[in-house]
Amino acid sequence: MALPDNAKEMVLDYIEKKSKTKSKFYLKDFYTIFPDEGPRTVKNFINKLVGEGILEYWSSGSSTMIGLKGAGKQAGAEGE
Amino acid sequence: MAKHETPLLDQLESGPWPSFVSDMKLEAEVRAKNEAGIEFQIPVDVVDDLMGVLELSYVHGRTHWKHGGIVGVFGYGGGVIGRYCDQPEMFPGVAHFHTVRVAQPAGKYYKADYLRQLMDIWQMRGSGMTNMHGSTGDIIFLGTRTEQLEEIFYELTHNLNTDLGGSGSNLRTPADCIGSSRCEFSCYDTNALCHFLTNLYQDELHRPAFPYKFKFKFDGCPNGCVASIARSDMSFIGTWKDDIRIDQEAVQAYIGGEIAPNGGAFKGRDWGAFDIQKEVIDLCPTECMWMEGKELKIDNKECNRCMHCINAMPRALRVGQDTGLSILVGAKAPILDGQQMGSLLAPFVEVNPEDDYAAVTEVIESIWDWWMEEGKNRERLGELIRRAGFQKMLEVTGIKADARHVSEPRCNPYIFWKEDEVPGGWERDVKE
Amino acid sequence: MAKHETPLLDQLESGPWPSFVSDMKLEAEVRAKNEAGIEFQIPVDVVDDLMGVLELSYVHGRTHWKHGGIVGVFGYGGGVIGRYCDQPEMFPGVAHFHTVRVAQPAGKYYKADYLRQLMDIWQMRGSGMTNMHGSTGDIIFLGTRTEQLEEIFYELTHNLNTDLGGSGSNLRTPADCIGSSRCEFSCYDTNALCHFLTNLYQDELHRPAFPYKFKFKFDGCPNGCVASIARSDMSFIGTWKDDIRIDQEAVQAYIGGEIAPNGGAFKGRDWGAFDIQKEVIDLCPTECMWMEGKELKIDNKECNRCMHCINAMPRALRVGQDTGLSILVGAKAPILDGQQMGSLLAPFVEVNPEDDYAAVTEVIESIWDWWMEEGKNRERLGELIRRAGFQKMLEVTGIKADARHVSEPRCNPYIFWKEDEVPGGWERDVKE
Amino acid sequence: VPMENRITDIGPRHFEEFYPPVIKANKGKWLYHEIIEPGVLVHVAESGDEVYTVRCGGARLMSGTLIREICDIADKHCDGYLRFTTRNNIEFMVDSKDKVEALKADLKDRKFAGGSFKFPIGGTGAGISNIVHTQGWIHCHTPATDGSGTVKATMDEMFTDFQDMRLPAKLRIAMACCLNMCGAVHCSDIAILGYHRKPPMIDHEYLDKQCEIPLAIASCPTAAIKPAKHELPDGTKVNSLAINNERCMYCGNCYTMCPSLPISDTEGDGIVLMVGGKISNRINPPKFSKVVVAFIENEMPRWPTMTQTIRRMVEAYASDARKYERVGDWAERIGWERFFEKCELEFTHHLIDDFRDHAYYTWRQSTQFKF
Amino acid sequence: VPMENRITDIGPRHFEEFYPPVIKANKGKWLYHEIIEPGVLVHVAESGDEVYTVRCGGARLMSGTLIREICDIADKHCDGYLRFTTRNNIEFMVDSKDKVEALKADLKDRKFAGGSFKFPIGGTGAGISNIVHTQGWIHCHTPATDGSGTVKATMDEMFTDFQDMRLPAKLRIAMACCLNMCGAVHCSDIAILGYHRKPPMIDHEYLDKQCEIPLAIASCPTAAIKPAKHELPDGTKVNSLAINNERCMYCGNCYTMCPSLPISDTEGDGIVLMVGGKISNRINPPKFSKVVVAFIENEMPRWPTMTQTIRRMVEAYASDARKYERVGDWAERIGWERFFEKCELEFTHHLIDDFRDHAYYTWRQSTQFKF
Ligand code: SRM
Ligand code: SRM
Ligand code: SRM
Ligand code: SRM
Ligand code: SF4
Ligand code: SF4
Ligand code: SF4
Ligand code: SF4
Ligand code: SF4
Ligand code: SF4
Ligand code: SF4
Ligand code: SF4
Repeated sequence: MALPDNAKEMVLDYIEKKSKTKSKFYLKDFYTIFPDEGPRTVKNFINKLVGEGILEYWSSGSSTMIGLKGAGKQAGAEGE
Repeated sequence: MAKHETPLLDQLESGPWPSFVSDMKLEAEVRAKNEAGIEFQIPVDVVDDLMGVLELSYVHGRTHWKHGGIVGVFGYGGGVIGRYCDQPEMFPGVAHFHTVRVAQPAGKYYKADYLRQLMDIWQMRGSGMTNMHGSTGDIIFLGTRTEQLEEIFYELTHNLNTDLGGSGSNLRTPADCIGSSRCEFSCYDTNALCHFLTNLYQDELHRPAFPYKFKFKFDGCPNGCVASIARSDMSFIGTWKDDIRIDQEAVQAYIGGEIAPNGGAFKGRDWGAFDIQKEVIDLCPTECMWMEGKELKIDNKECNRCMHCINAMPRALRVGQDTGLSILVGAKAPILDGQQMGSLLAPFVEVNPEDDYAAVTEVIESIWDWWMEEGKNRERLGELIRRAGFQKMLEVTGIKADARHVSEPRCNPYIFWKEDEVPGGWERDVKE
Repeated sequence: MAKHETPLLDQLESGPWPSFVSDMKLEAEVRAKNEAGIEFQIPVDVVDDLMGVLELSYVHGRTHWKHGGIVGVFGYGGGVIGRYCDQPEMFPGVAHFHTVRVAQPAGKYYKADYLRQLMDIWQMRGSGMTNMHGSTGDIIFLGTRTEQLEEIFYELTHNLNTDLGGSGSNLRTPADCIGSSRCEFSCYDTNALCHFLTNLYQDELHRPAFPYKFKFKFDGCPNGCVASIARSDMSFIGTWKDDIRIDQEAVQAYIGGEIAPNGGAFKGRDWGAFDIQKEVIDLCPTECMWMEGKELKIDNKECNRCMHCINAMPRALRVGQDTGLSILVGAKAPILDGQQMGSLLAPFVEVNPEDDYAAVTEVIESIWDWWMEEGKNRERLGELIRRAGFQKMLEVTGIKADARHVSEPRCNPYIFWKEDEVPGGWERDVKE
Repeated sequence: VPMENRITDIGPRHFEEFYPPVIKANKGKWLYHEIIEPGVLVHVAESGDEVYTVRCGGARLMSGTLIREICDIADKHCDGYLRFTTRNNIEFMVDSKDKVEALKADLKDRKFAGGSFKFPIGGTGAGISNIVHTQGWIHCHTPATDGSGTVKATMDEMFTDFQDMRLPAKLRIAMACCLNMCGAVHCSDIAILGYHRKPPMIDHEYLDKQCEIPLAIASCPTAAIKPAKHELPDGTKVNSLAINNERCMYCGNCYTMCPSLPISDTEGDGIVLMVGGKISNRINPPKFSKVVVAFIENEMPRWPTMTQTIRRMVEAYASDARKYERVGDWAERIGWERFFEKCELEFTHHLIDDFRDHAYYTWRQSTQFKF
Repeated sequence: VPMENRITDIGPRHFEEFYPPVIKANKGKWLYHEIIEPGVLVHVAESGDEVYTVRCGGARLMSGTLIREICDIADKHCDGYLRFTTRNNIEFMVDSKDKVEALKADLKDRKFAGGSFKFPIGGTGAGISNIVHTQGWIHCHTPATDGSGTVKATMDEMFTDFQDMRLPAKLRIAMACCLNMCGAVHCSDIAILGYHRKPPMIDHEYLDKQCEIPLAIASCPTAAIKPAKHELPDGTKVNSLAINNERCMYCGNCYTMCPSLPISDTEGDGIVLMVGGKISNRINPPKFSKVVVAFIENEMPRWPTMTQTIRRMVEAYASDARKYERVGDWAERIGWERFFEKCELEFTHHLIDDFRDHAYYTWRQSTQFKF
């Protein structure tokens, strides 16, 4: 199965909906947006959005989370 | 003159063991002098400040680092660990102090020119301090600032043909024992398999694909010199199916005291003459060895390949020739459900570079598919197996249940049956 | 003529082992004839109907009994198990078919007249069928009707000086091995202690005091002939502190083949000549035995009193003389958290009838106090210990933690600390 | 109810009333014992006194009439004294060797009409003693098999080993008819266990009439039961229950509280075999039994598959184990993979532990295994 | 960001580039090895070729300057080749015996200004090799002790055993600075573990500004954290968190997600010692380490109580264990009650397992114990 054409919007919508409480998500959270897709398809798509600079990774060191680029409380504190 | 007084750390300069404090002072001094004329991209006194903050920890008995969520280079989900000092005013040189994990070569073999090139990058763009190596196996560049990360990555990939290692919810940098490159016990080429899989799974290594971290380690034999059984979600341990090769003359040489037992590992004490009965035959866990006159005999069918006899008499005994590896799964540190060692999943898997190790990758990928689907966030494979049951894993990998999977069968009778396993099913007419 | 055809059961009459079917037929016949002229208080054909319903179960592969709620004698919380047949029309004789648990004497010694008196009651007022004995230890009277229960109780207590046993959330009928009454290995008088505690705790035995059932069993030595370690919430196992007594002459007699090893227990096969080295010394789990010339030596400090050498050479070796018992707690069947064996709580407790076994009752009562307070409904002691932690039990019993409490120390580092154990406590000023 | 002169809390009769005189006189002063032949023991006291014990098997489901016969034997040979062992054997004791032969002869002669022995002598030493067992279909409401029948079938098969002492060590067989395991089945060399494999049925029509719904719900250890409305064929709606079949562990606890939830099922019920448990601390600590056969159908009246499987295990053990080695010790020494081979048993996924945390520790965390 | 010509996913350098010629030529054809003296190995190939390895210890916290010195040594003696072991030792390899002495002499001569060896030779056979360890206060945010410092102190104390092979078997020491145990600490003969004993503090003032409250709550493995309003001294109400101290297992996970929950505490933090683990399958399967000292204070800079406790255990082991017996095997053979005696350690209630289901299986279900 292929991802819907508006897959990107669906991802952004999802993030927007949750943005009141949190800015970072686990990869698995995105699976729920595309319940019929295999984990690999979703993974590749999310990683592509990172590649496009729309999303970005955040790491606890031990695990990686994903959010909108620049979002989140500590985002400003990262880097220079 | 040292930038910060470090009276406590100074006490770690004495004693015979290499002093990391002396070494840091050396690096601080070299930086200060900068005889090589390096264009330092981060503060020249970064090592002084590192010593300063460490001294403060020695005074307080507490760390002075805070977590940082930086991941590293664009498009990669790991390879960098972010850190900030909680006393940035006092120690501006280490206010931002991220580490970079650099992929080490299999077997941790190096040539001097390569190591120097690495240091050329690192002494310019980072603290110059390293860990050789991190616990997982990477070369660790210890401490730099965010803006250097891409530069370092660029130089590593373009000039050194070297990539970053793993961190985050990725495949982590695989690691191996020295294997057949220098070890007579090795049942497969650990370096080759480690390198092959590392490259095959670069995407998994660099971009989050998993619920959590995942580690591979490769031991050439059951001695376990890279500790894979304790430290890897998937542990590949060499083994063999046929007979231990015996050189009866060498056996006699051991008995006669001509060869030091166990490769000379016990030379530091007088343990008395080597006693093959007491030291080998009686210690064989399966009791499958005996002397028949001057001949050492092994009932190989009963041998569980513990390596003891081979370790004890390496010139007389050699591992078999029909070799392969066992795959064990689920090892991990104690957080959250207690520590786990790897549990045997595939007793014997062929190691065949000709077909790109198809037998090995098949098991890996069926495990990953399952874990990616069923694993919860931050649930390691070992935890998933415990939650879902060993049976479930057998199902998804298509491996048949076998007494070898257990050290003992279950002692509770709580066997769950599936409806289709039980004749008549579960829906019945109560009135019948 | 049999009341019901029992073609399936009939097939259990052949074969050498005593046939319960033949026995039931015998009883049915005796009842039918009633040569003794008994005034049967329940249907004369009760045993026929019992065979009939059992035959039906053999046909259906299913039980035909239903649970029977609360039946029993006035003021007692147990001693009777209620049962109703789910085919009362077909088998009216067993439509109501409750069992009565009768307290057995310690060591299960009997005199014929007493047993006959029991049967006088039971053949008149019940089915005449029994279990000699139930798994817990009681004499089981199998099957009577509710209205007979008080009568039976009256006659038992008034005429036979005998009480009911336990059931329900009570102390259950304690049971013991034969002990020092006929066994040379016994480290204390099991019959006496069992009888004493049974009487001391009659109230707990008859009136629900606990969250659930509670069992005592008494083994005279670590051989465990009443299986206390597997079947009792509190298991009392004899042991000793001083040296194993050795008769060196008898040792030689074993070596010389004059005495059959292990009390003759292996006579059924030719195992070859007795080899003290192989059969005793090498099997000693602590490796604390050796021959010094013709003398057998034991390093008693290292002995863990496993009984093997004593069992193997009972005429040469005897248990020590400074005897007492170990208390283990928490054994139970698998429902709900999996089966448990007893865990060692008190390594050595004095057994002193002079002071009414004060050292023993002290442990019992502190355990009960805790369990009555903290135990949930239907939570066995073993489950409470697992839920609350072994440490908590040590606290309430005032027993000091000891390496003997564990087979190994914890392998996880999840040590919980109490606030008062850690200097500075938990409330601190984050700004400091 | 005759409440007058009510006597309570008097406990059992005092054991001393029942001690044979030679026991009373030498209690605590026994020196040693010997098994003279299978089923016949002598214990010798410091005083030189001896007590000879003849042990014989018994179906513990025992009639009053048979008990009277036991009493007669005791009167005839033993001054009326006797005892039962912890495994439901009967012990007749005499105080001199002279009396043994007559006693033995008497016991051997007594047979049931059907031909079986009433009092087979044996059960000592390195053999198979009586099977401790539970109610089964004779009295309990949750059994998944019969007790007395499976035991009779097994003891017939094992009878020579009851009367012999050829095994490497004691071999204890125990039987329990359901998961409640009323006995030490969980620590037996060989255990026969009745096991249900289906969740209870629900008799919606009667449930609300017969049962207190909250009690039924609370009785389930796995919280598999929930309240639910049910529509009967005639359209009436009744209060009833729903069972989450995936969570049910077939324990029958709910049936105890609610007769409208019968658990027994002809095809679902049957036998689990466990092996390798022990109680004694001899040489090594007690051990739990392990499940080695996940299911055998109930084959009434003689359970041939079950008895033959047990026979295979006993023979493999008898021929392969070392002297003093219990079944579990043997299996551990040769490795469980070999145990299954030697006993010709199939290893199935059901035998891998998946119950709670501890399951992990039973998997193989080692490269040590045999091909 | 230099995105042009971006190169990704190329992995590490190919190992063959770094194989010394003798290794490349004889790979897979090694016949046997021998430890000639502590730290010096020879491997002999089917071809008759030999490779001599000189192993030396290193603090794995290592400067670029020292690495350059290592390169110089490699150039001088080994055609530029070298490797690191899995325990962070450095191995210099030469292809003939002639070259060994010069290499050794060179290594021995090199010392730091402070007097310690730069390249002590040793770490082979039945001795103590380098300690694998973790970051500690040099880089991590959750350590309960330092890594490099505790290791330096311990290796100074154990130095003769690094250069000797007098022990009954290999003795592996590992160090991890917190419960996350970045290493095989859980399977080491002796493990030094940094341990927190206090729940995190809460910096209510900054918490809501710095942290995403739901992420902090979700990070806690024991569900000890709940949202809570807090009133600051100045009366303003802020969103914050509350921690159920009884449930906290001091893991620091919450601090990773939220810097306003610092876990470190001067008095709370310190050292746990574990022993008896192993990795190899030799003779018996791998084993977990067991906690034998529940807590030792951080005593900077040299942790004398800790190093002396380790010394006591090593000496008790050295004098009491049998050849080939690892620490854990020894403790199991003599019994843990004796282990504590012989090592002069106190057994405290903290050492009894109370973590989950498996705890039960570590209690003593036997009457077998030693007085
Ligand atoms: C750098 C390193 C320690 C070292 O000093 O060598 C390390 C450092 C950290 N580890 Fe680790 N782990 C390192 C190897 C390990 C190992 C050993 C191994 O891989 O063989 C383990 C045990 C094996 C395992 O994976 O279970 C390990 C088990 C953990 C855990 C516990 C995971 C678990 O599931 O139990 C955590 C905590 C977590 O994931 O939240 C953790 C988390 C961390 C973090 C990222 C702390 C955090 O949560 O932010 C540490 C960053 C330290 C820093 O400041 O740089 N680290 N970590 C090792 C990686 C270097 C390298 O890449 O070579
Ligand atoms: C009569 C009885 C005690 C009682 O109070 O009734 C008893 C009596 C003796 N036992 Fe027992 N044991 C009795 C049940 C047990 C049990 C319990 C059980 O089977 O349910 C055990 C634990 C079995 C287990 O570990 O699973 C038991 C484990 C032993 C042992 C340890 C055997 C072993 O190899 O582990 C010995 C020592 C020996 O046999 O050398 C022993 C030894 C003895 C001696 C020799 C003790 C003595 O000196 O008198 C007695 C005769 C042994 C014989 O029959 O071969 N007795 N013995 C029980 C007879 C049961 C029966 O009718 O068969
Ligand atoms: C009669 C007897 C079996 C026998 O055939 O001998 C028996 C019969 C029953 N047991 Fe039992 N248990 C009997 C000894 C045991 C033993 C063995 C022992 O006491 O040494 C155990 C294992 C040890 C233990 O206590 O854990 C035992 C563990 C159970 C259990 C599981 C309890 C647990 O906590 O795991 C149950 C279920 C329950 O309590 O709900 C149970 C429940 C029952 C009930 C009451 C069934 C019920 O839930 O209503 C059975 C009544 C059967 C009937 O129709 O009469 N019975 N039960 C035994 C008592 C006779 C006597 O008093 O001498
Ligand atoms: C170089 C190294 C592999 C590598 O890829 O780097 C290695 C190399 C050898 N190991 Fe190892 N082992 C190495 C780490 C290990 C580890 C892992 C660890 O310690 O973290 C283990 C598991 C330890 C454990 O069980 O806890 C390990 C357990 C063994 C054993 C099993 C020893 C035992 O008594 O259980 C042997 C066999 C022997 O020593 O006879 C062995 C044998 C060997 C041999 C003899 C193999 C050979 O023929 O070349 C090598 C030299 C032994 C020596 O140093 O005495 N190697 N060896 C590692 C050196 C580490 C170091 O610098 O000290
Ligand atoms: S694990 Fe085996 S093959 Fe690998 S280095 Fe160790 S001994 Fe050699
Ligand atoms: S490898 Fe181990 S099990 Fe096999 S023969 Fe050698 S010592 Fe025995
Ligand atoms: S447990 Fe010990 S004392 Fe009791 S009968 Fe058995 S062997 Fe004798
Ligand atoms: S009782 Fe057991 S441990 Fe003690 S000496 Fe005898 S055989 Fe050894
Ligand atoms: S084992 Fe089960 S079925 Fe059998 S008597 Fe006990 S409770 Fe009843
Ligand atoms: S059988 Fe047991 S587990 Fe199943 S529903 Fe009934 S009470 Fe619950
Ligand atoms: S063990 Fe803990 S403190 Fe040490 S590096 Fe790993 S995560 Fe950090
Ligand atoms: S330290 Fe760990 S257990 Fe304690 S509150 Fe934080 S996350 Fe939870």
